Amino acid sequence: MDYLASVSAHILLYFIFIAGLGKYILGKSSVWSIGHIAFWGLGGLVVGSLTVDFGVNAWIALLASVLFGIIISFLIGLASLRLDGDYFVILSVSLSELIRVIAIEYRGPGGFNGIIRPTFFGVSLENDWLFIVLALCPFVIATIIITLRLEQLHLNRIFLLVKENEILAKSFRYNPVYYKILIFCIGSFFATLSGGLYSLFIRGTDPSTTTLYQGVLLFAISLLSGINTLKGVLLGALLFVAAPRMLEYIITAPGSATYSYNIIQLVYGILLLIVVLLTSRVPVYQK
Amino acid sequence: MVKFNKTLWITIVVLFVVLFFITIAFLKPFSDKSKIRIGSVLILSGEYKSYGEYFQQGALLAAEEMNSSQKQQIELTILDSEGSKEKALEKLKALKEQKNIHFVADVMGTAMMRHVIPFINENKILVLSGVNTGPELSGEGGSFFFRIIPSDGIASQQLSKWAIESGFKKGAILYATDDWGQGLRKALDKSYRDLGGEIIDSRDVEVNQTIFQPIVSLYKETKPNVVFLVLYPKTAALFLREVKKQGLQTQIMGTDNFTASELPDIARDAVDGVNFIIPQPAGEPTPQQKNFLELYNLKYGIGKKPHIFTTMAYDCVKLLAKIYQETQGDPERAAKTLEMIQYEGASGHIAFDKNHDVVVKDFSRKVYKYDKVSKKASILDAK
Amino acid sequence: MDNLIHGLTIGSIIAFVAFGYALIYSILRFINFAHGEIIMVGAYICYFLYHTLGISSFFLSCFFAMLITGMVGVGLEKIAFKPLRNRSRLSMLLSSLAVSLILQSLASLIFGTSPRILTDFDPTITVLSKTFYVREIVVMIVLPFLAIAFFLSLKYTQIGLAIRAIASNQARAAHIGIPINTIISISFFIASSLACLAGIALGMEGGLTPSMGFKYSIWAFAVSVIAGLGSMKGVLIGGLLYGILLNYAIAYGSGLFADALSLVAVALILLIRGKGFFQIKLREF
Amino acid sequence: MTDILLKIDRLCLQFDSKFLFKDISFDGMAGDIVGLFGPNGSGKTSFLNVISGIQESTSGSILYYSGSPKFKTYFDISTFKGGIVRTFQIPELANSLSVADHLLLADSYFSMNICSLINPVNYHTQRNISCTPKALKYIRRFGLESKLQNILSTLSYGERRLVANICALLTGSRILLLDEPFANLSIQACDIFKEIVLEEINSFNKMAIITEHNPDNMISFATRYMHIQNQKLIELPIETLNESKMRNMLYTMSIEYG
Repeated sequence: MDYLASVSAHILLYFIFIAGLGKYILGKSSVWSIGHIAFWGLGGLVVGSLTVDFGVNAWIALLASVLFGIIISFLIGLASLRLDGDYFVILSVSLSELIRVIAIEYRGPGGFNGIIRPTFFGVSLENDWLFIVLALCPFVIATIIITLRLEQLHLNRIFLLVKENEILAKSFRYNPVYYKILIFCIGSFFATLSGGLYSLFIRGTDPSTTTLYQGVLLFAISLLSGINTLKGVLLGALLFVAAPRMLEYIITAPGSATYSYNIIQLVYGILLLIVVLLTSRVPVYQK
Repeated sequence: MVKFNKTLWITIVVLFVVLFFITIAFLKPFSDKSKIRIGSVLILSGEYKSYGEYFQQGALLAAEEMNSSQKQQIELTILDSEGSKEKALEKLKALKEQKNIHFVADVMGTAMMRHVIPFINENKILVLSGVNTGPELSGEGGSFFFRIIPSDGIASQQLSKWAIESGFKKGAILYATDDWGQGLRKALDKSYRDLGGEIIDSRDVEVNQTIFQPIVSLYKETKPNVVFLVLYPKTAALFLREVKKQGLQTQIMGTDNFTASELPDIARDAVDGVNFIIPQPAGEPTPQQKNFLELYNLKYGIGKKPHIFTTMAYDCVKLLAKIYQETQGDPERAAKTLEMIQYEGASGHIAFDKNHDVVVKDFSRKVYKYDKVSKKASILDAK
Repeated sequence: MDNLIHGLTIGSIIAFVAFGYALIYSILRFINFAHGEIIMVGAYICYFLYHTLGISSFFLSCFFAMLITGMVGVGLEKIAFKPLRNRSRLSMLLSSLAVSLILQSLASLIFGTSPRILTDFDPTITVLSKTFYVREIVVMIVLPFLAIAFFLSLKYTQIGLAIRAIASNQARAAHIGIPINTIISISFFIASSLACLAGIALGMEGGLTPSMGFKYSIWAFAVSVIAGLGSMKGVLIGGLLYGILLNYAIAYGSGLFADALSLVAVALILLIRGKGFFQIKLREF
Repeated sequence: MTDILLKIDRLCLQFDSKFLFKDISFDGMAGDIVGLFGPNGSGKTSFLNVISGIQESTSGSILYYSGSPKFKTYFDISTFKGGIVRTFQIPELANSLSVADHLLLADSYFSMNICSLINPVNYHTQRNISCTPKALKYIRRFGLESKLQNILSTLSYGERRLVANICALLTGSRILLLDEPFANLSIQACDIFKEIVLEEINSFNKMAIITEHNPDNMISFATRYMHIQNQKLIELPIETLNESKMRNMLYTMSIEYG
């Protein structure tokens, strides 16, 4: 049951992250935030440093990390979202590397240890299942409600307009930069939130989950699955979390002492290629 | 006929995944008493994956040897932690729940080991570590953690002593950016200063770094007597070549992973004169060592030298299997037995102190000699 | 001064990789993660020819490796990128990532993850009391000629003209009868062969590992972007400058920070300037 | 009452060493409908680009509503005071949005009120036509109300052109720059559109610059008549447009150059 708890928690956490990256940033703007994993790392870093070094309550630390993430993403958006898509990619990649390196420099490659999980109105969340039900599920449900609500707003229409055609948006007097920054902040909010929650769940931080390669993989999966629907986001989270574990179980199951992990990677790569070649979900990016 | 639209597809996939995980969560682990079940959580993907594979080689060698010679077979399950501590914990949970494994030959990486310590003590999982040298694990591991490799604290003292004895008072450290490198660097820094040496420069090296020219140029100006390399063999070899190329005159000192054949293979003639220590007594190889070397060469090629991780893995698995047989797979009794054990392995004599660290082995000092005619490097005992 | 010279030697190999990258990037404009893997594949092919098949001359096996890697590049293009050409740049990015995963795991399966040693020789040469590897000198000498060749052929030959036409507007180029498929295949061939050469030079330095290329695809991308679209002069200068930047970051910073810092420096330059250097002006409407 | 909306003074545009136009001066009054002619490549579109800030001029000054915005980008100019809007030769539209979405987005009511962003509008419901009354009135005149919920990429060229034109009117900007608005339109649609433009211009004190190849379309519609030739902007009396001989000459000329 511990394993199941761990897998479900990962699915929920990556659901929030992929919702932020896929549904918002990629679905409602043309910002290519390849290094979006940086905000996941940032959330963990802030939560870890506040709770371990300063002894702040975990909920407050989570709030602070989310606010910090929004501020950072606002500043980055302000400075860079006027740029062409590929320039932003460079900025995003360098940001993700920078945050990872800062995290390692600040607390060593192992990250923080010994973050104390918060209580939920007096209920201790030390048990994994309690944590999932009382701390993760409310955030996931909130994510779903916010996302569904936004679909109804006029704002959503403006986001789509800006994504599709910036010239037209300018003709209609909407400044594309403002809306891009707004959507980038929303996406970063979810990424920081999931990163912070992750560090609470594992009672520490883990810089090795924020490498560029992980980030690129998450970007790819968000892109493939999460663009139009929340169902897609769920599918993406399952693809990222459950698929490697299922492959692992199937390949190791029949008592085989050895096999190479490269087979899993190979199967994963081939699956990705087939999906890309067959799917038409990937949106047409317009210059 | 049901129309297969997108929603239906997604629902099917989600249901399938959920059912899959619920099934494996409630599936009773298949407990076959006739087999010795041992697990391993290694780093088999990412930048450090070749080091996980060194360990895997040794573990498989031990399993094969024992399976061919005795009736009770070893069933080895090796999982990948991807270098992430949370994944390591999760894989340990998987080992326990899906395979009912309570004997684990190493959770690779000090940070990962520290992260899983509460879990192993709660669930009575015996972990015998062969590669985790972090000094912070001494005494913190609880009653179910043992290691057969000496802590960095001891290795660093030995290394510093050697350097000071040779008259090198001005040192520089190059260390790998992972937790092993940083831990050993701190220990080395402290012990070298305690003995009266001076560290003039210490800088980190990324695992895949290929650029060492600026560092060597810098050392040519600051002129350290000795450069301690707390690096993995590949990066160390690249540094050595750069030293040779730029003609830097200094003594190079390294640690036990310099035994890997990667180092002389890549560094070639630059390896000549490199000093390093290994946690094995000097002198003639013991029968166990000879046996291991023979097996290794049989499987992986004549003339190859095993990486220290391979040796340690071989010992880990053999020792665990032996304990398992003696205690019929009861981890608590096994832990008690391990505390008292006296065992001769390929890495030397193994016994544990009260911190569950291996009782300090004799370190022996080694030096690389490069023969220009045959173009072969050999390891000799240093004077 | 030392650092400057070392930076140039590193920068020239980055520029070497970036030439091929920029060629593909300027035509198809997608972020190609597979290019780093082509470097690795090229080096392994050379290893296979030289060691396993036992071709006696190293240079001969280098030559054949370049040819074969070129073919591999063309084949990959046909399988993974051609079907997506009139989709979007993002789907090409995805399929390049998938190709990168596949190639890396294949290389690990076939050759294992511990370093393979390409050659047991790596001669050095002393120039002006500084020691260099011969391969560094070769790369540094070949590089300017390569740059000039690229520049001239892009400007004055039929193929160069066709490449520029495709880069500026693919649909229109197809419409006026430019054989798009052939031209793109040719550029993939050239880019992959160059990557193979770079891979051999890198392999002679530190042995071959399956993950040796990933870093270079990021660096080459950074150089291509900062150089500006379709500017080979920019790639040359950008690559050299990037090498120097990296060198200084390691000398005065740390190995951990070097990659991040040099990328951040590139990002800052782009932020301040707002566009690449040496950009060829395209009409927007 | 005539107020000057657009004042252009000695405007030059240079590509490399070649002048596209040189020292152009022009005053646009409220109520003007300027027909801009010229052979292909004479710089009609570039002229509109320079006015709307998409292209930078080499020298010269442009005053909008007797003022000038701080930055001269398309967005800054298009939101400056009374505003500028322009359409393009190839209509710029968001292909995955519906016609109703475009109209709603374009209507100045929504673009000006921040609170309306958070206000839910029936986005998915098909029945309640989500459209402002003014937009509905225009779209009805073209008989397009059945296509309100259609996605733009499913429309024909003519319909796309119409949507782009109507959106330009709906933004409420007082200076309209229309680049070949009659291309792909049927004769009836042309006439209806002209009526609407006239209504808008007269009732809201707007002005329009319209480029066009075919002078037939501009008879008894344009109030001024301009011609770009030899890097100059030449204003001819409006009566010349009514002479069929002159018209034919103009038309053949623009075809020949093209």
